[in-house]
Amino acid sequence: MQTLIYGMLGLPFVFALIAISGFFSNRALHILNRIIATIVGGIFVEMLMQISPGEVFNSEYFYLDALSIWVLLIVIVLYVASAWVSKSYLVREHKMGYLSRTPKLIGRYYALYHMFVLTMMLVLLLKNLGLMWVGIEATTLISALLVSFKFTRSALEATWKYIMVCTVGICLALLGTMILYYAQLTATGTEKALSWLWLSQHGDLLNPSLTKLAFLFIFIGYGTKVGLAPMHTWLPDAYSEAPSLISGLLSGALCTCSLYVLIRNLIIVIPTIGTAFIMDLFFVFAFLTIAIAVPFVVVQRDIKRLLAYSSMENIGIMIVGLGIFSSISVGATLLHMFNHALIKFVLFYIAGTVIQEYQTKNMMRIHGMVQEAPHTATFLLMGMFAILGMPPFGLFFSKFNIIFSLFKNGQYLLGSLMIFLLAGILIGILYHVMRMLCGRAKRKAYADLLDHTDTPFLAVLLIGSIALGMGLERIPYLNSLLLEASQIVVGGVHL
Amino acid sequence: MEQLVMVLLFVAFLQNRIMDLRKAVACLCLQSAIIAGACLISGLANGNGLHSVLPGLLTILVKVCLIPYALFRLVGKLTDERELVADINTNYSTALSAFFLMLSYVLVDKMLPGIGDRDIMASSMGLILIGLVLIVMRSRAIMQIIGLMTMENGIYLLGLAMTEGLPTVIELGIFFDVLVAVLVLVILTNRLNVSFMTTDTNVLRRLKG
Amino acid sequence: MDISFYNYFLFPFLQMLLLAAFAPLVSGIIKKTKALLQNRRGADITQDYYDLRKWWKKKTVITPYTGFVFMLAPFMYLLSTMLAAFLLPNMMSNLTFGDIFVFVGLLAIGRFFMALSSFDAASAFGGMGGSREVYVATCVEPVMLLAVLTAILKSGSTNIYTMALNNGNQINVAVVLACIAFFILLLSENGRIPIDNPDTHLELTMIHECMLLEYSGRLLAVIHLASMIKNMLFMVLFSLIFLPIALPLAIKVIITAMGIALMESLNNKMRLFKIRAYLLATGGLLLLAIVAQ
Amino acid sequence: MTDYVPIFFATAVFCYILGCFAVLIPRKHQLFAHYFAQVMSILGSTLILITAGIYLLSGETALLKVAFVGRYMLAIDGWSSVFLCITGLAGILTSIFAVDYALAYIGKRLRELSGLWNLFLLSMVLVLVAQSTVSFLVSWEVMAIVSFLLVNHDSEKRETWQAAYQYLVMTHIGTAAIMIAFFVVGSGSNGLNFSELNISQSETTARNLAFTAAFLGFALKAGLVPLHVWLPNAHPAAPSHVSALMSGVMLKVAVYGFGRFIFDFLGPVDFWWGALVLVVGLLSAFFGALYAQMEKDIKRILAYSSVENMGIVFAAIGAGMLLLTTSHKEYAVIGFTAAIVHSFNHSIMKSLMFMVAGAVNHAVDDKNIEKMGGLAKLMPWTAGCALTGSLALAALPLTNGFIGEWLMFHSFAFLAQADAGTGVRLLAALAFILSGLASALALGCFVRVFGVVFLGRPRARRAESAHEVSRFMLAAMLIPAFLIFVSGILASPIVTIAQHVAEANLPDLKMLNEEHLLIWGKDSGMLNYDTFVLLIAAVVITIFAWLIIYRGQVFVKRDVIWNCGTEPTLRQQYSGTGFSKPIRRAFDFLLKPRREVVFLQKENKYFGRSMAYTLTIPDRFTEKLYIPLQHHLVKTASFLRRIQAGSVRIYIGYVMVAMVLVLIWGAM
Repeated sequence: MQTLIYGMLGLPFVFALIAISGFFSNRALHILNRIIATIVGGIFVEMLMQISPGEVFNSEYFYLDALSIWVLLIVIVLYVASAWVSKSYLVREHKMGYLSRTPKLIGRYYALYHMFVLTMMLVLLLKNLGLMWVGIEATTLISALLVSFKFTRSALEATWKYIMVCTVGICLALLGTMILYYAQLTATGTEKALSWLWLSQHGDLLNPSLTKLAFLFIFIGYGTKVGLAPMHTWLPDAYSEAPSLISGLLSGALCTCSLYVLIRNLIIVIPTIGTAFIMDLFFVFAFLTIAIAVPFVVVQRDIKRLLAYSSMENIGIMIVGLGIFSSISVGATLLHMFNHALIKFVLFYIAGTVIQEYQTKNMMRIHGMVQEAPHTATFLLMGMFAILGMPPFGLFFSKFNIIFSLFKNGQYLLGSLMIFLLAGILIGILYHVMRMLCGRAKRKAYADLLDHTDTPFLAVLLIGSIALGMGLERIPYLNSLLLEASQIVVGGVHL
Repeated sequence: MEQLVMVLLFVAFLQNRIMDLRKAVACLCLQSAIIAGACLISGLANGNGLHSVLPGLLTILVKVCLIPYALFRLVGKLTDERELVADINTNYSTALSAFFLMLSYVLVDKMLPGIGDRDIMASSMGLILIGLVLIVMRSRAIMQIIGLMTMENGIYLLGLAMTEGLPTVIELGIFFDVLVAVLVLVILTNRLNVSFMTTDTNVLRRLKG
Repeated sequence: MDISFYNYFLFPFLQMLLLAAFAPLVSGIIKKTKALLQNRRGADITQDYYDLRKWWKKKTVITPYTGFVFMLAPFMYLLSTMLAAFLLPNMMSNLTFGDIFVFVGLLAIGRFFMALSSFDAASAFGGMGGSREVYVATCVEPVMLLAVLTAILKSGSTNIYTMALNNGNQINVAVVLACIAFFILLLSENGRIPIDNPDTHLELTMIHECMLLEYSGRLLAVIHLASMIKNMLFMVLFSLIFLPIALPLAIKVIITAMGIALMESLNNKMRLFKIRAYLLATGGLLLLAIVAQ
Repeated sequence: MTDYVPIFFATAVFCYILGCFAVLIPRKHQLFAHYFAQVMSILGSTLILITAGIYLLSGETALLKVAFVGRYMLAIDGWSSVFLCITGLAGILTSIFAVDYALAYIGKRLRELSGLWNLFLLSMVLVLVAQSTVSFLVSWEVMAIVSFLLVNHDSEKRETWQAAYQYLVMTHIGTAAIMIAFFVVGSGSNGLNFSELNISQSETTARNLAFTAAFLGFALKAGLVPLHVWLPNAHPAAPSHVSALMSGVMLKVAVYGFGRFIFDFLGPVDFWWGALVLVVGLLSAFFGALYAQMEKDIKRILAYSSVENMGIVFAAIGAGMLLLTTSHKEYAVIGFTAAIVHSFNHSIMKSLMFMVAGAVNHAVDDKNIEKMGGLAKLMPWTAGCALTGSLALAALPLTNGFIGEWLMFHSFAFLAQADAGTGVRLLAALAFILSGLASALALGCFVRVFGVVFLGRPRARRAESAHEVSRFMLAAMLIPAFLIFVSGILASPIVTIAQHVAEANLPDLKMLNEEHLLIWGKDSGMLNYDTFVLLIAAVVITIFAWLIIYRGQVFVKRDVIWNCGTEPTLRQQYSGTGFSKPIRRAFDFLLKPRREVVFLQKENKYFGRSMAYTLTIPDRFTEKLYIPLQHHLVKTASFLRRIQAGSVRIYIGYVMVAMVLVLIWGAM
């Protein structure tokens, strides 16, 4: 098991070094990238075989239980999918012209991309809260380099904002972790410093007011990284300026990782603080996030910013799910994470293709896609229905459970407010997508670019989200994994 | 240990007042030196051997030598704007920092009534909020980096004062992160300078809505 | 209540023929009384029979644009009024299937086809008549239903026969109001003076007359017969249900005919868009009657 | 008998799914795909009709398990089998019509149209048989999406996709309201299956909230007045056979949903619930008929007439609910029977009229009735069907449109007689006034439609080149025309079945079977509308009339129309707008018509100035309610966009403020 983990972490690191060295040609890099991704996927599957959902793997630095396997699954799925899809994306980008200026850019792209996924996997595997913080800080820095990959003016601006806001947030989180460590010191001495397993078992010994202060800092810190309301300002800029695949990973995998770390801290803190204060805190920030997303979705020009704000809205829903803290709602939040990651990746990829086809990000100038590019249009339509939480796709079921548990909790007004805010989001997104799809095409599209290599992957991801939503009970392994994970979050760790 | 925290607070207030880039980097270097000193003293005080000395040496190496050297090289490259044109006069930032210090003291008394080292906790929270004020009030890219570093130092001091040093692995991780963060920030400021011909972040206003 | 063929089918049929036979006579009486009131001699009571026979012999002239509706409309108008007559309770048998809403519905069939026929001749005046007919119908229909409601509230059931049974026993405010209101309804439904002048041919003022403009010969005769029967029906209904005097039916019908003639000679035709306010007032009367019930 | 039902149902669903796969057939054989899909939908609909028919005729009242999907049970009972009947029947008719009509879309994504057509029917059937909240909401949303895609079929035109957008937004808001209603009921009871959902015990605020949310949601989907704005835009945009199915069946599915809430979930009915439903129903009837008479586009007229008829159905339900609260509880059955019967009849009438509109549109390829005229001579069979449809929709006796209205009038009469104080009596009076106005306006509207489209002389060049429709479209029109008369005259069996279904749903009602509602035949029934006797009388009179009037009649064709002596031109023939002029003047305080008169150019100062007169009648609800709402939403949105102002310092300022506020909040 230990060797598997080392293998999984080592491979991307090695490939990153190879890619940066510029030793291989671009074509070789494309193929090598795919091989590495599939091998890592294989190793992960092998790990799944060895460890059944109920079991826990505990070693000196690494800790693996159902919750981290679930989030790791999300990251790995996105990793393999984007690896297979990036070749056609980069080739098109190359044809479009801007990539052709400096030869080694594709190598640099692959290196940063693999390092990015490596750091995310590291965050999910580590046991120590401090090291988790280090991992999260590393993801921020590497993804910053990826966001500023094109080094255009707006990319620079977006990266600067991304780094400043996130590092400020992360510092607050570090302060929170320090205070938590201080609380652990005063309560149970110095051994097993900040180890998550130890803290989650002895959570109730900690001094309540100290842990509350610590959790406030941790919540604001990792809240910035997740993209909660007042600290969300970096999110639209970073997602709209990054290359499409990377923004797909950012919104799908990175946001899920930071949410994972927030959940880890939440499990420690709940026994002492109790759920009352936490629920209000989560509700306030979640509803603020969704409310802020609505105006930006209704009046919007840029297609990727539209998707960024819809990610914000989904983050708000997840935080509400966490806030209710009942087993149904937490299970629904984890399911929501998986669905959202899949669908958001597909949508960002399609947005990238649309931008390459029409040479513009401005949605106001894209019309008549149904005639011009029917292939992309159908996928865009399906993606839009998926992200708006329409039934056949998985998001509907997780949204249904979260809102129902909100009603079950007695907050009728909050539930109704949330449903109408989601209707507001629909008004915005639907209008923009309809403008793009229908009507007569004024600008000639470059071509129907969604060719045969990547459509099967998108189709597989969408069908996966349908399967996750409709027939989760039928999938044996995933279902028990989800139940076990939500049990960990709600019931505290039982070894 | 308490006296060093007071000195660091004083230097942070000084940091707020400085307008010139070179002086600001020098002040940052001073802060890091104080932190390194505090780290060495606490390391030697309660235990010997490499474990206690290593953090101190690392701070000196990273925060006192490497980072200021990088910033000085950067400032050297900015031919025209060595002198900083103060758009927001410094009194507001000092007043705000004082207010935040007072606020953190009130908060610590409210939240943790009979805590042991009350003033260390309060002053480090104050230091972090002063760092925040520094970033918000200055529009120069380098000043924002310096603000960020003051926040880092504040947190590191808190860790040091309260818990007599974190486990070495975490210590190393944090240093590594701080170093990479500054490295990336310096690369970006260079790019900023190349494409925008200025490092004033007010120029970065195009991504709206 | 034995449901035999006679009781259930023959007597109503006989009654229908009786009504059809006497309808021209009653409209003759109205014309005669009107003439006497305006102290001129006026035509004989049976003048309408002669008119019908005259038209019956003439050939029918049609325009090349007419379709099957032009032919069908007169017959459907006659059929609907005959069926409505079929529903009225008669002296011979006390059957119970005469429902007031069906009665109103059957009259609506006649109106529907007459308005349609006005389109078919592709002439300007036909359309004008049709649109005015529909307008009047829209104003009349709610008031008619209110009148029906007062009758239902008074008698407790929607069957015309039971309504007729307990009429005329006591005179109170509600009954008088309902009587006046239904009389106004009678005038407006049959195109009498305050709403529409029956014997004018001035294109701009006529409503009912407009629709018949293109008809001639036997079709014209059928339409006139049908409108006479409809007039007769309303008078019978009025006297049966709403007139509180305890007299035999025939005398009551003649009294109503006299009343109509008096009403026609007293005032003149109202401007078209004043009808709305006029019928609104009748509706108000009926609402009072309902509340006072 | 009823044990075959699951087999029929399963084969029906299988046929639909097979039909959906028509999309996958390659583009080369798109004609084969289209025919295959239509045949499948006809087969599926017939099987659905049979399943519902067996269940209804067997007089069953208990829940009948039909199929299992995952752990969700699908079952039918009396109330859902009536609407399954409607779906099946309308499905067959419109599918036969679509076989020929959809050929106009050969180039434009025909396979997708036929595939979605089957999915649309399947989703409606699933909504009707769903027995748990999740499966109900899933099939409800799938129905909304598929109908949105069908409405949006020829999406090049600007108004089509805008109408489709407005449709999906409003349906989604409706679904949101229904979701709230389900959740409130679900949280009140201990499960999410229909059998467990019942909140008659929980306190009144929850029940009131659930009722208002449910009524808002289903009223919006049924197109009642304040929420009807999507209907007149969506129907003209959709292909004719789609709008036929939408207004024929989809509006009834909303009635089904509302019925589920009233009968099963919400427990005893309050007074103000019934009053609200009645008043909204009546207002929709009145405004629907009024606007139907003002429109120029034939499909918009039919859409507004759907609003009117749904208003009548909901008014009948409202009257039934009110009667439940008065002492004469057993008369409430009349209201609900009226609603069921009118839904059934309306689906036949309305799909016929939309098919006629499709045929006329196909022949003249212009939707504006001012450009048509004299089509009866060129398209005699379509004119005949249109005449029957207009008769039925004008609710004239001997046709099936009259039955529902007649029962509704009786429920109002019983409401007036129920001695529940003058308030209820005045409400009944208001009901009579508004329903009277609505039926008169409906009569006027269909006179206008039939007269302007089919009679007189063709008003535009294209109308002259019209030709009769092909055989499948004609067959699809003749069947409902024939059904209109059959279910109009043989109304009694239909009403008794509807009455059994209504009684089954109101269990605490004294069984009314000793003197049940008799329409035709013996005299023991309370309400009596003897179609059979009327029919015999009519036949006898027709024979007399034929013998006397028409036999041997000599017609002289003379090319003269009295036009005050001048030669009549085409334009002097009465147009649709002219026809509704008196009504427009009578109700101008409601309609607020907007007239612009522009004098183009002046040849001669004294006489002979040519001018352009344009008249627009904006829908007041869109004007007063929806456009300001939309305007404010966009204005606040663009105001709030200032949050993302662009400077790094402000962003970090947000983080600082958030940190400080949270710390202060934590401290308290």
